[in-house]
Amino acid sequence: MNHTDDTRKTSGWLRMITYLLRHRAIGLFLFIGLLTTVVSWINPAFLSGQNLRDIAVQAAPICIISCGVMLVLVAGEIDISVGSMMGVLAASMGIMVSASRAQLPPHVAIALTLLIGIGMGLFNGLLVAYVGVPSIIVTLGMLTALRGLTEIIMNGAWITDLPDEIRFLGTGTILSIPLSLWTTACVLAVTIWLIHRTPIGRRIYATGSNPQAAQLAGLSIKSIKLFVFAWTGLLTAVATLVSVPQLSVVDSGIGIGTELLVVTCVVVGGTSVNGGVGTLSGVLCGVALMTMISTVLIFLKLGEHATYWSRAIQGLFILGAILADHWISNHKK
Amino acid sequence: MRDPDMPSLNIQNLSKSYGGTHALRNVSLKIHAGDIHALCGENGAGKSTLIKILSGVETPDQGLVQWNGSHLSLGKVHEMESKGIVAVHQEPVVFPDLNIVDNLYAGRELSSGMGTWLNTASMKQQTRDILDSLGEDLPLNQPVGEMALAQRQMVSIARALFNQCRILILDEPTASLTTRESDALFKTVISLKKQGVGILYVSHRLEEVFQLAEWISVLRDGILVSTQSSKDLSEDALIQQMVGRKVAYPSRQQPVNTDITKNKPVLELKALSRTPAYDDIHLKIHAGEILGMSGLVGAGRSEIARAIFGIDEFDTGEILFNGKKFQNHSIRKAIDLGIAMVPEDRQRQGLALPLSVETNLLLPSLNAFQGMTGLDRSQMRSISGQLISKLGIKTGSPDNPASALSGGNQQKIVLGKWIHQNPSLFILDEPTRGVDVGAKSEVHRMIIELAKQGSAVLLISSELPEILSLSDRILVIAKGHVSGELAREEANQETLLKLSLPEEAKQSP
Amino acid sequence: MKKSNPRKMHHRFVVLSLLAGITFIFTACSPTPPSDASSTQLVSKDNNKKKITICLIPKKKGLPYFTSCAEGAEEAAMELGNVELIYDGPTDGSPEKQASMIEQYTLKGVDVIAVSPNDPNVVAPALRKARARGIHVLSWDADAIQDSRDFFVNQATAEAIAHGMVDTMVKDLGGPKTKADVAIVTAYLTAANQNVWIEHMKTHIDQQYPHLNLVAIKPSDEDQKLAFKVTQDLMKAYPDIKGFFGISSVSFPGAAEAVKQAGKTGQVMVTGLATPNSMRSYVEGGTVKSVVLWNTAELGYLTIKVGEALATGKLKQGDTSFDAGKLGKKKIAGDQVLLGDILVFTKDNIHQYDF
Amino acid sequence: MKAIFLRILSLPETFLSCLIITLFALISQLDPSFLQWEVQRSLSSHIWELAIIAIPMTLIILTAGIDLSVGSIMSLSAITAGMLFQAGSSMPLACGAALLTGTIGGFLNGFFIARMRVHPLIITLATMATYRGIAEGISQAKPVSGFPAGFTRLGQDEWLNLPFAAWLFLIMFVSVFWVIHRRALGLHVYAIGNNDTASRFSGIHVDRILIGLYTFSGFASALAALLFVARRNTAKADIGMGIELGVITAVVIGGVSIFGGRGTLVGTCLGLLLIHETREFVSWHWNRDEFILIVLGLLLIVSVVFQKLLRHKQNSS
Repeated sequence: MNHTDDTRKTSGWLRMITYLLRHRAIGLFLFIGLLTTVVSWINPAFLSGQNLRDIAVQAAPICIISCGVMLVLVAGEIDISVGSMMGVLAASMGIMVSASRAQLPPHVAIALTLLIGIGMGLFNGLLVAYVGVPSIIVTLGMLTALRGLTEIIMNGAWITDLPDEIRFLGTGTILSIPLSLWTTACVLAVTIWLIHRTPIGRRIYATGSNPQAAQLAGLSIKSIKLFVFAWTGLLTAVATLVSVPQLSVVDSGIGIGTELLVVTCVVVGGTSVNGGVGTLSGVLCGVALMTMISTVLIFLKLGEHATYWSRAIQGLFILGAILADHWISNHKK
Repeated sequence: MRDPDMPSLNIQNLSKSYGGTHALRNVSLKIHAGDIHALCGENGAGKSTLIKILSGVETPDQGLVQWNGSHLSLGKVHEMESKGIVAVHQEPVVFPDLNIVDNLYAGRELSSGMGTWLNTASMKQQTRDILDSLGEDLPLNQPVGEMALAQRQMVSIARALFNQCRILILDEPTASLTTRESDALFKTVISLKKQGVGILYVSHRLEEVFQLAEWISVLRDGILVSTQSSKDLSEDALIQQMVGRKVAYPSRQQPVNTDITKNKPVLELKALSRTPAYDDIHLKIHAGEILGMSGLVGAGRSEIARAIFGIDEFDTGEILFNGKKFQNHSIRKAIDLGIAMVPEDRQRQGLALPLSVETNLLLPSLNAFQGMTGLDRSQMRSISGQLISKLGIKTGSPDNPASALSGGNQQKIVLGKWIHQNPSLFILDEPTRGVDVGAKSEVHRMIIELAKQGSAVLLISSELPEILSLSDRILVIAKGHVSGELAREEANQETLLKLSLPEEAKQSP
Repeated sequence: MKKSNPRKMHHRFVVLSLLAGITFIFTACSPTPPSDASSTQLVSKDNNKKKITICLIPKKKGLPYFTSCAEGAEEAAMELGNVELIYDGPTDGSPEKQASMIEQYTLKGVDVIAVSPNDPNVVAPALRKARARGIHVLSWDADAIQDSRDFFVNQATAEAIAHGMVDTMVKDLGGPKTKADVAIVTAYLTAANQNVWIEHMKTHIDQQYPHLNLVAIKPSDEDQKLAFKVTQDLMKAYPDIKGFFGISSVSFPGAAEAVKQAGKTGQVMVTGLATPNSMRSYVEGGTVKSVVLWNTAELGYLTIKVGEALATGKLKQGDTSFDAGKLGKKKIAGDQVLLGDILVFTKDNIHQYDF
Repeated sequence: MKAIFLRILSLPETFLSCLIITLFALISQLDPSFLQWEVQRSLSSHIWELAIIAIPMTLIILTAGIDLSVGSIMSLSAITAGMLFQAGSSMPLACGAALLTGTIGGFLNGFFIARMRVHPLIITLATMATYRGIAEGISQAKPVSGFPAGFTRLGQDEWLNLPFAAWLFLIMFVSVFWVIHRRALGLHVYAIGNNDTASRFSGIHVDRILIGLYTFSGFASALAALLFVARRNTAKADIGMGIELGVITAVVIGGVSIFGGRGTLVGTCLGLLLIHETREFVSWHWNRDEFILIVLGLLLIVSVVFQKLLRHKQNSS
């Protein structure tokens, strides 16, 4: 009797361990846990509710965009234009709502911003899916061109008079939880639903996993690819709407470097650049790690010299996470 | 016998050309429900084009297809599938990162609320039912890419079956299966036939064709040559129709050299082990000998070959080459010592398809053409020219990309890249998989020729007649162990099959 | 031809993409046409005079600070009539690009190059080459290496700016006796000007205000969002922090917003360099007591005036004063034309300025 | 005959040449002064560093890889030279150390990619941040300048009417061109890009070649960094920021397939020429820096679309 119980226990443990190993997110999750423990041991303020909330708010736009870019990677493509898309979106949103410029009503401006986001995503998607240009080239071109477009839209001035309704998107709270967190939760819920509960989600994974098989199975690869790019465009617009109004000024540099951060988060989260593989939990861990690092470095109070080493430390963290992940998955086999 | 009211798939005057070459010309064919109809032809005869059209992947230039008297709109996978016309393609077409359920349902997920909510529970249940009906017990949550090749093939057959299929098109379904697995498949095919499913069976393995099919149609150069009852047809006649000429089926009736075992051993493996792939492998191959290696797919044959060629490492044991221990070896070292390998997956492991025939032929030996001034282009041209004519590679120019050639000719390139270096050991892993009848016999003749010239040959093949007709000795591998070694005289299909089965009885109690 | 699978989804996509495409084009085209400040040519009213081409190169194009300078420069060019003004600079603020532009203008053979160097060392070789070609070289806003330019139109020395910011902070905090932790939110860690200011700020604090304790210097990478985040983090990591210097026009509003949102208006002081428009709401709301700057339009105006005078020979080395039109006489100290003192914008005077 | 004609027509090089000729025709209409030899020679100094990095990048992209860390390696090498010089070492020693640093940086990339089998995009994304971070850390983000005249002359002097950097590029181009077209290594590179497993199975030292190429890329980046430092007389941690995008743009416009296996060095040269002339001319003629971004972005997309269409046309006829 005792004996059987024992074996059941071990097999349960074994199953749990293999389950954990299968989930790529777990290593990252443990790493984040370790990091949090160390930092909060050194500086307990790190675990304060306010700080966690701030980190979450900072992570929100990155998280929202990552949900889109992850699907693009899963479908076997890449999108490095999101940073410049944010720039264009922020600029056009600013122009539309600014009291001294177009003065559109906020809800119209919000709707138009979302449409522009989808439009840019569709443009990427059309070139990739229907013209057949490699996505890295299309989005690299867009990264450059849209940054120039932002400068032209802004025309050397900043928008400093965002109306309160728009500012509310960035600073407002519902039930004392920031609006951006509600939005992120909605986006996550929709993404989970999309991935696990709709045919299109399954088809995105199928397309990235084996495009030829997908074609033979009668999937419309082109519309799937179009969809993921448009979806990313939409999410970029959503992220812009909840993050840019956190600040009072819209400048022309919004979004610079976001594409690198987002791709890093998604990749550190275990999404394969070859398509077909990627989990939302992994991406969430990636986002959490990447947004935490810089805060952690401040909370460690390493002194002035360390300021100049922070980029190197961040880089080493990324490198470490990637290499550890590869080491683990190689040794699993 | 046949009920004239049984529904049938009626193909009329299909034509399709790609950039000037006619892949199909006026092909008309009728497939009745409840029949097994075989389609034979050499590679490039138009079989795959026909399959692509019938499965809705391609649209024909001309012609129409009727199902049960009504016209089908062509070029749509969904249209064909909704009518129950489903194809299982030669390469197991699966999504390696997805599990079985998602594989089976990709593109036709069960959902409610206008595609907004997947019915995962019922998809899982149905998947289980289908696997049960096939007698397969596969884990539902494992990514298919982690499964064995044969299992993947079963997944793609299961995918075809569950859709209430009326006409099932099987394209070379046994190409990657072992005999036992093939037998399981045949049983499924026959039971489907009894349920009234019409089957279009495409295969290079003529014995299968005769075993299964009632009707045999032959395609040659895009034209339908004949449709005959299999009872009225002999194997020779069929081959003649396929090739358009008489082909002598080469086989090595007698060992060329009866005393090969007295030759010095070229390769010797001593207790080679690597968990979990293979364990305690001993073998010896002598110069001029063809050693056949038989066994089920996944028994560890390819892994042993890979270890010899230096692709993978092994845990313990040693490899002796010409009597000398082969230490911390790499592919390059193996090649320099005189080992050559024709890998099992021609397109992925054997060729750089977009590159020219010449480059592919000379790829392993390019360094030899380097002089002070650069590559000796004229010497390269003359050597590649010699190889092309010696091997009978059909190509317009050595500069044509390898991708433009047929499967058989591609396989000849893979052989050819080693031949001019006169290796002392050839490792051939499934050298005739997916190669048509004509080219197959040429490859066989080349293998015999290699042995005659004194090379040792390690031949891995799942095709028992091939192993039986070519080998001097046969080694059978089962579950990573050598389960038997037979001289050519002792071996026949039954003994080989018995040895390859992993018998539970053999294991220690 | 192979056709894609026309399903309902597909149609929806086409319609959607058309719609979105149209909006995209519409919005891309609708922004206001470029203002005259950035257009290249200003037609002179008087064709008899010889045209003088002056290139005004900012550190970074697209910043309101420099745009307002350019407006002043344009006014001067219109007033003079014989000046053709070219205003262009790197949109990403790269010193290398600035140097490349200087080289281009040198080849074009313009008359005057006025540059606000992002990194004096990087542009120095290019400026020397320009001078060797007989082009008059000015530095404005920030100084170049001395031997690489003729004059520096000095609105404030690096030292004065640094001291101004520290002094303002000390005043806002309640005098030199107040003990306080402060932090600096800079642009890029490698930004040359900011680094010079930081050096001066450090020495000034060491010498004058022993009670002020500089606890951290953090980069914002010219990203408001990052400035916001860094300020937030610093406030939590160093709860005793009492003041922030936002020493670039991007990091200042970001830092101010963080303080405002943390509800520490009045407890934590923020000061720094920015145009009054971008800080107006914070100054009026009380988060920011004072903003340090100078009259940017006058700076641009003076630069063009000096450039024209240099090209026409009205201004020579050794002059001690310069007649700057509507600005009156300006002092020249050595090879520096002085604009005047820095301005401190507060609640009381910010409404007078619009740039 | 017609087939050959069509093939030549569909070569990316032909298309690029036409584009360049059109551009020059346009320039000669709009602003002929831009085409003076003196102007061109002088402006060319802006492209050489990028061009030097583009050579190894072409080879890397031919093997279906990518190197995003070139800009960061530049900054790390420049800082190495700068810090050593500041610490009082002689300039040749500092230069040698800088080249060594870059080479090691490239080697590490190659090692991770070939031996650990990590996707090059991912690994160089990580090292991009790391290398620049290290450069920032050891220099404390401060610039080093005041290099001896003997060194800065390398970046500013001319020899036989061409900048010194141009000669370096030419030497590098000719030798790499010779290796690619006249040595087995060249065909090996193409074979790896087309099918790395088949190449491995044919006994090609895929790992060694990949490590070699990334190391070469690191070396070239270090060389470019030294030229930059010499030209601008400043070593700083922000050197080379964003140069990777320029290099990749040039290589891809030059007709090198981002999926590997297809493209030529000549194409890369034409791509370099095209983006250089476009960039300089837009800036020369319109004085609007933001235009350059838009024009370059669109040029990249449009030229790849056209190359794609031409190839498609050739294949279908």
